[in-house]
Amino acid sequence: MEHTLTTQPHTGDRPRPAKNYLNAEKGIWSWMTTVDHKRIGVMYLVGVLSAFFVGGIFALIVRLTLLTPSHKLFGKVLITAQTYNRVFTLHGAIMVFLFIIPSVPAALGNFVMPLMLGAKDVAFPRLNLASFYLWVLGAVMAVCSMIFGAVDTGWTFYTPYSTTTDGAVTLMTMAVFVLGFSSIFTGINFVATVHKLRAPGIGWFDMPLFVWGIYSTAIIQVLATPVLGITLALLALERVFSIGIFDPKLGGDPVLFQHFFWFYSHPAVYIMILPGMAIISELIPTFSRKTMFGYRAVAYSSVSLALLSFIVWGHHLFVAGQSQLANVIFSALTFLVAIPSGVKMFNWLGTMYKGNISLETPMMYAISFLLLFAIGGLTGIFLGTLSTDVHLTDTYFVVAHFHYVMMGGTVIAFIGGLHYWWPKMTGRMYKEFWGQVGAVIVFIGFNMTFLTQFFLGSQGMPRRYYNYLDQYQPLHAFSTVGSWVLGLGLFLTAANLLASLRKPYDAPDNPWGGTTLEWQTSSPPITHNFEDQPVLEKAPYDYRPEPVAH
Amino acid sequence: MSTTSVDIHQPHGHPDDPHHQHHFATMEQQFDTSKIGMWLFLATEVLLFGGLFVGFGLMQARYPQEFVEAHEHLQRPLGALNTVVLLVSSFTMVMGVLSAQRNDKKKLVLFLILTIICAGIFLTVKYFEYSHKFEEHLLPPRWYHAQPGDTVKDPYTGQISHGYGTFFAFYFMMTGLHGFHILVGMILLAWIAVRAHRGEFSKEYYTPVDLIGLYWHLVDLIWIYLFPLYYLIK
Amino acid sequence: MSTDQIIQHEETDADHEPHSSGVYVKTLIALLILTAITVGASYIDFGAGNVVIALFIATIKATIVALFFMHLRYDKPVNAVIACAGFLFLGIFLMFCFIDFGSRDGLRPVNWNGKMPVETAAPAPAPGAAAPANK
Amino acid sequence: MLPPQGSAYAAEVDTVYMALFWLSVVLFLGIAVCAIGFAWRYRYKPGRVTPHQTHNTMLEIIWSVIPLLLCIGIFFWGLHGWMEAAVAPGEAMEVQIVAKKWIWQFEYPDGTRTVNELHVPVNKPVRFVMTSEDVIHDFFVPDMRTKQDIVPGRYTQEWFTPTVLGVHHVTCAEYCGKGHSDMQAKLSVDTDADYQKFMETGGTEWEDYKNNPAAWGKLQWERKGCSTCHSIDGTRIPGGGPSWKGIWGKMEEMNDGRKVLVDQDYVIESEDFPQAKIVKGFEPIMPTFQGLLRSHERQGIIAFIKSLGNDPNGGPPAPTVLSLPPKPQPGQQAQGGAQGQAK
Ligand code: HEA
Ligand code: HEA
Ligand code: HEC
Ligand code: CUA
Ligand SMILES: [Cu+2]
Repeated sequence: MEHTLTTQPHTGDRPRPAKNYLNAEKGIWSWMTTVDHKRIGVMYLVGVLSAFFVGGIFALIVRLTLLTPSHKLFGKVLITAQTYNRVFTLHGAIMVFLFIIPSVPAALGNFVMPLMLGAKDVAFPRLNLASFYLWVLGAVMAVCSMIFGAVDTGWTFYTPYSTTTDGAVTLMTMAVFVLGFSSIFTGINFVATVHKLRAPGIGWFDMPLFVWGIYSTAIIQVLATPVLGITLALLALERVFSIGIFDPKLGGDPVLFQHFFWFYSHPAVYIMILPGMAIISELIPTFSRKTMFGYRAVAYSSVSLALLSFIVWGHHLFVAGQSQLANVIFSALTFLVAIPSGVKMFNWLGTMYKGNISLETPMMYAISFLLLFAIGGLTGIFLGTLSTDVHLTDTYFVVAHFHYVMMGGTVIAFIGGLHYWWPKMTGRMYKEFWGQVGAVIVFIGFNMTFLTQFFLGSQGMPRRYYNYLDQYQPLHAFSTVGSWVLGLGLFLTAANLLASLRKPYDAPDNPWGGTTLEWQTSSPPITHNFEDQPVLEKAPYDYRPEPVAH
Repeated sequence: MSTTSVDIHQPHGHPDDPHHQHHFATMEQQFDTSKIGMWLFLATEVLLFGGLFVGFGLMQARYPQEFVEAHEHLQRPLGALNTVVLLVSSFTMVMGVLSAQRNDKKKLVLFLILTIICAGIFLTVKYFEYSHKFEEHLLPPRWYHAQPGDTVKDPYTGQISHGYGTFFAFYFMMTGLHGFHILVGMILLAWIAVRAHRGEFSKEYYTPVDLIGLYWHLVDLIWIYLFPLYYLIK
Repeated sequence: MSTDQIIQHEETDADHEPHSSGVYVKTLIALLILTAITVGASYIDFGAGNVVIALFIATIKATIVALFFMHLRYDKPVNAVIACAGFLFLGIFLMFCFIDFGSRDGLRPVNWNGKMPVETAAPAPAPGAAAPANK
Repeated sequence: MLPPQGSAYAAEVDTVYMALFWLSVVLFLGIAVCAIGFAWRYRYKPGRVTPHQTHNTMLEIIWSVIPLLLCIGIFFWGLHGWMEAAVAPGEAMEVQIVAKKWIWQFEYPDGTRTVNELHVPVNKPVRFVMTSEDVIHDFFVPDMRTKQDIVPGRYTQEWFTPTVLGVHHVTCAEYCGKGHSDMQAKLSVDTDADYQKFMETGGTEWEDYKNNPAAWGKLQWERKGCSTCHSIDGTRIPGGGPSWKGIWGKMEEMNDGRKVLVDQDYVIESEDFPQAKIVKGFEPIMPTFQGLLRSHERQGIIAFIKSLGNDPNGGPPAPTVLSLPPKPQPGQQAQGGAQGQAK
């Protein structure tokens, strides 16, 4: 395997500017008051990775608890059922609301998208900063709710359990409410940016596919998140004032809550995956050194996924007491989302075909993504099918499904993208070898952890279970061991990236031979992104050796 | 200006305008962008209120009789009065924007103040409506007191149906959220009125007036739906 | 594309927007008349038609506000698209929820005695008790 | 991979599952072979020029339409299996389930109630009409491939035809709090004869209790729901009835001033016509149990109440050995149940 860079940097010989966005201004205050999208992106990155870390620790505790059905470690029960419920709730809530939803758009998207558009900043820089501070506020509130009496509702907050249980549920819902507004602000900002701040010469179909993905995501953020806001506000009111909309004792309907929740949360899973897919659409052409196959099809599929995501939410309610007619309609619509997802899959493979493929760390993650997302997506089909979902819903099959798409899909893509843009963001190169080793360990550990859970679920092991029958023990134990391998891989990866920060600036401007605009500026970029207004000369992903005559 | 030679350091158009932000090429671009941003925000508002409308609709379908009877407790003339007040305030608002476009500072301030006054009337009327409801215990199910006109009994318990309270739960949430928007709007209007008085706006730059105008019209637009749904249903 | 647009707008921008208050006065009058009509209509009993009529008139009023007061008629189409998208997705939300609620089966056990086993809510001053799931 | 098939329609569910499984395997292998194969076959060589293939409309159509057709097929297949599971046959026996944190209560057509233990006859369709007293639960029987949320405030249903004798596992599949994972029940699929026996005796434990009526009565106190209103330790349950402690043989004062001796007849009357005499200081809220109690269950309850009494000699003697009621005529019991509940 190659350990040196396989592509000659295009512009690496350009003299490095003395001032870049990182060192132009100094001091913590200059960071806290910055409106530079790159700095905000970096702050978001630090934030979401910390959330990932905390959520991951909770995940390891979950797995450790499930190691044996007696829950005894060193002869003692360390985790009681009550604690377990709180731990998986926090795991889910942190991973979803604090980590994965802002991860790609607000961290990487914030940094990269304006660069790709040749813009100097996002449309509303102050709104961008406000979004970050709302995220911080939400995170603080979530942490407080953890300290003052924990939450044990599951990340879905189903009523009437969530309205009757004690603990800091109200605070937690308000935290998520605030995080929702953070997400809305990001969405508004990005839609406006894509519409109005493209550099001269960049038409809609000259935008990199990453931008298409982020744009589609932003549409969902704008249109779906307000409903989450009102849902959680109603839940909080229900707890405080017993308004009786979701509470059957006061004439309300608990299934209504589920409609409200999933009207947001199903589109939200596409808030999670679309940016992941967007990253993959950058990585594959770059490391295959071949133009994107079916550019328009992939661009359209992002938008159509965003729109379709609004009409399938009822597939989470097949056994919830929704009417049978609604079940049939939602099942039928669910299958539609498989088509654009497949289109993306096949076009990525088409791009690799006859490419010139090198397996640097980002590309290893991209290939992991292809395999893992295929499994995650295909198992989604089992769940969308009415007769099989009745058996599989609320079992570990679902748990495995969504970890394959969220962890195996989005998070893997996120880590791949992080490696890809790391030199641009920090100006440093990490150690390629350790990056690749990390990618392999993560892949193996991930499959050990979650492939087993498909079998557990098919056998009838329900989710959110503290106790389980002895017959499931071997698979649970295997899964737990897998989570350690996975954790090891992630720690290694994190260490590798962090270690690179100690080096002097050594990254070339364009280490991978990328064709999109962000590679035209220096690494790290200057405060206003480009010395001169960049002008798009050829479409992205054009790897033909001669520049085409214009 | 040719497409390829935009010099981003020398924005075209109004290089000296202090409101021009560095990352926009022109003031027009900046204005259009702000407008898109505002419309996106309004779309989120539509969906935020929308959740409540959906809940209201479903509960009305579940408790049709109760809702009709409960709405008799609302004072239709006050609702109609408030509708007129809000429509007029929308008119004064748009006149304010027009004055800004015409560089007419005095009228701008005047219309903004008129708008604020309308908002104040609206809230005052709402205050009287609310206090009436509190006195009569026209409240969410937990605190609702049966009224003389209530006929529907819960088929299981033989007591007054929860539907009455549900009606008022929605009534308070929706008009409350709406009233909150009015309140925020008043603050914003006061703020731009002060700025207008200081002469910060001109026909070159009146974005805040325009955007807050849009916000204000949306608040009006929501009331246009709330009024018939609550006060006029049969 | 963006810059091309900008250039165009420099020439055409704002030319369409009303420069006199006439349009706005007319709009206001139309809105007030429509308000009078809905209030009037609400005193006549059209059965289920009342809600439809009220909402229909409200929609006309909302459209007028959006087109004239909010300038959508003169504005760039993208803003109108955004506004419509908001209402469209709200419509989707409403529609599917109604499909579900409208087609529930209202199931009861054969020997049902008219009681739900849910604990009754604190009967406070208000009558509280089990929930009717369906009528 | 899947648990044993215990119901008539499990086979169809499994067929769809396995078909999806193999379809997924094929699609996954196709994707994996391409991804890994291309990465190997076209691995990096310096200077190699890649073709400039921008798109191929034909291919796009192919790989949209074929999955679409597959999906349509899967949808209808899944719909078919589900319809079968969704619509219970008219002749199905109806069992009512009341779920609460964290126990299962089953009520059979004749009023027999059991907790956490469910008996059904083999090869007969049985339909569950379910509701919850507190939060959402979910009645999940993996072997039957069936699952349905139990929502407070309304009824939901589920049905299956058990085909395999023996014990199957019932488990709660909707998160309901601390005891969620302990909310288990045993479903025992009996032969007709065993089921009949269960129905007559009202519980499989019957054999063990024959000679201990008071303990049997205590079991009924729990199962028939007396315990929700009547304590046995002398405390008064709010919104309930008098405690049973020490009432046997006592002269109880009624709300109209009469005094009544608490004896066998009075207890039976209280069970069947609770509104006839109302104990002073209580509301007439006790439901009638007419038709819901077998005679040996009544005997048990009487023995149990007596065992709580402070005057061991008061009142008439209670049974010391229980005898089974006469064999019920089919149909009569169910009718009795319905009558008993009618207001
Ligand atoms: C990133 C997040 C993400 C993504 C992308 C998806 C994608 C999909 N999901 Fe998933 N899902 C979740 C996150 C996600 N999901 C979460 C978090 C939950 C549970 C939440 C909870 O309850 O806590 C869940 C639960 C869930 C359920 C409810 C299960 C239940 O509780 O009963 C269902 C049911 O239909 C479902 C279906 C699907 C489908 C059909 C897709 C599709 O989009 C997948 C499409 C992709 C492919 C199909 C693969 C590629 C395509 C091809 C190779 C073409 C050929 C394919 C065919 C011919 C089929 N998901
Ligand atoms: C993005 C979403 C996300 C992610 C990434 C994960 C990651 C993991 N999850 Fe999570 N999970 C959820 C979302 C997610 N989960 C949700 C929504 C639920 C449902 C909750 C509910 O039921 O309410 C759930 C539930 C859930 C369960 C089921 C609990 C139950 O039903 O009883 C289990 C059990 O095994 C589990 C395990 C894991 C494991 C082992 C990981 C591992 O992949 C974690 C690995 C991570 C680490 C070990 C941390 C190491 C990180 C660093 C060192 C920093 C890294 C930095 C760089 C790489 C730069 N999760
Ligand atoms: C819904 C609550 C409720 C349930 C369930 C209930 N009871 Fe009662 N019971 C009452 C109330 C209230 C009274 C007192 C008023 C009356 O006499 O009717 C009472 C009175 C009695 C008495 C008379 C007690 C005395 O002190 O004189 C007997 C005996 C009795 N119940 C037996 C039973 C049996 C046996 C069951 C179960 C099979 C049962 N009850 C279930 C509410 C209940
Ligand atoms: Cu009951 Cu989970
Ligand atoms: Cu979904």
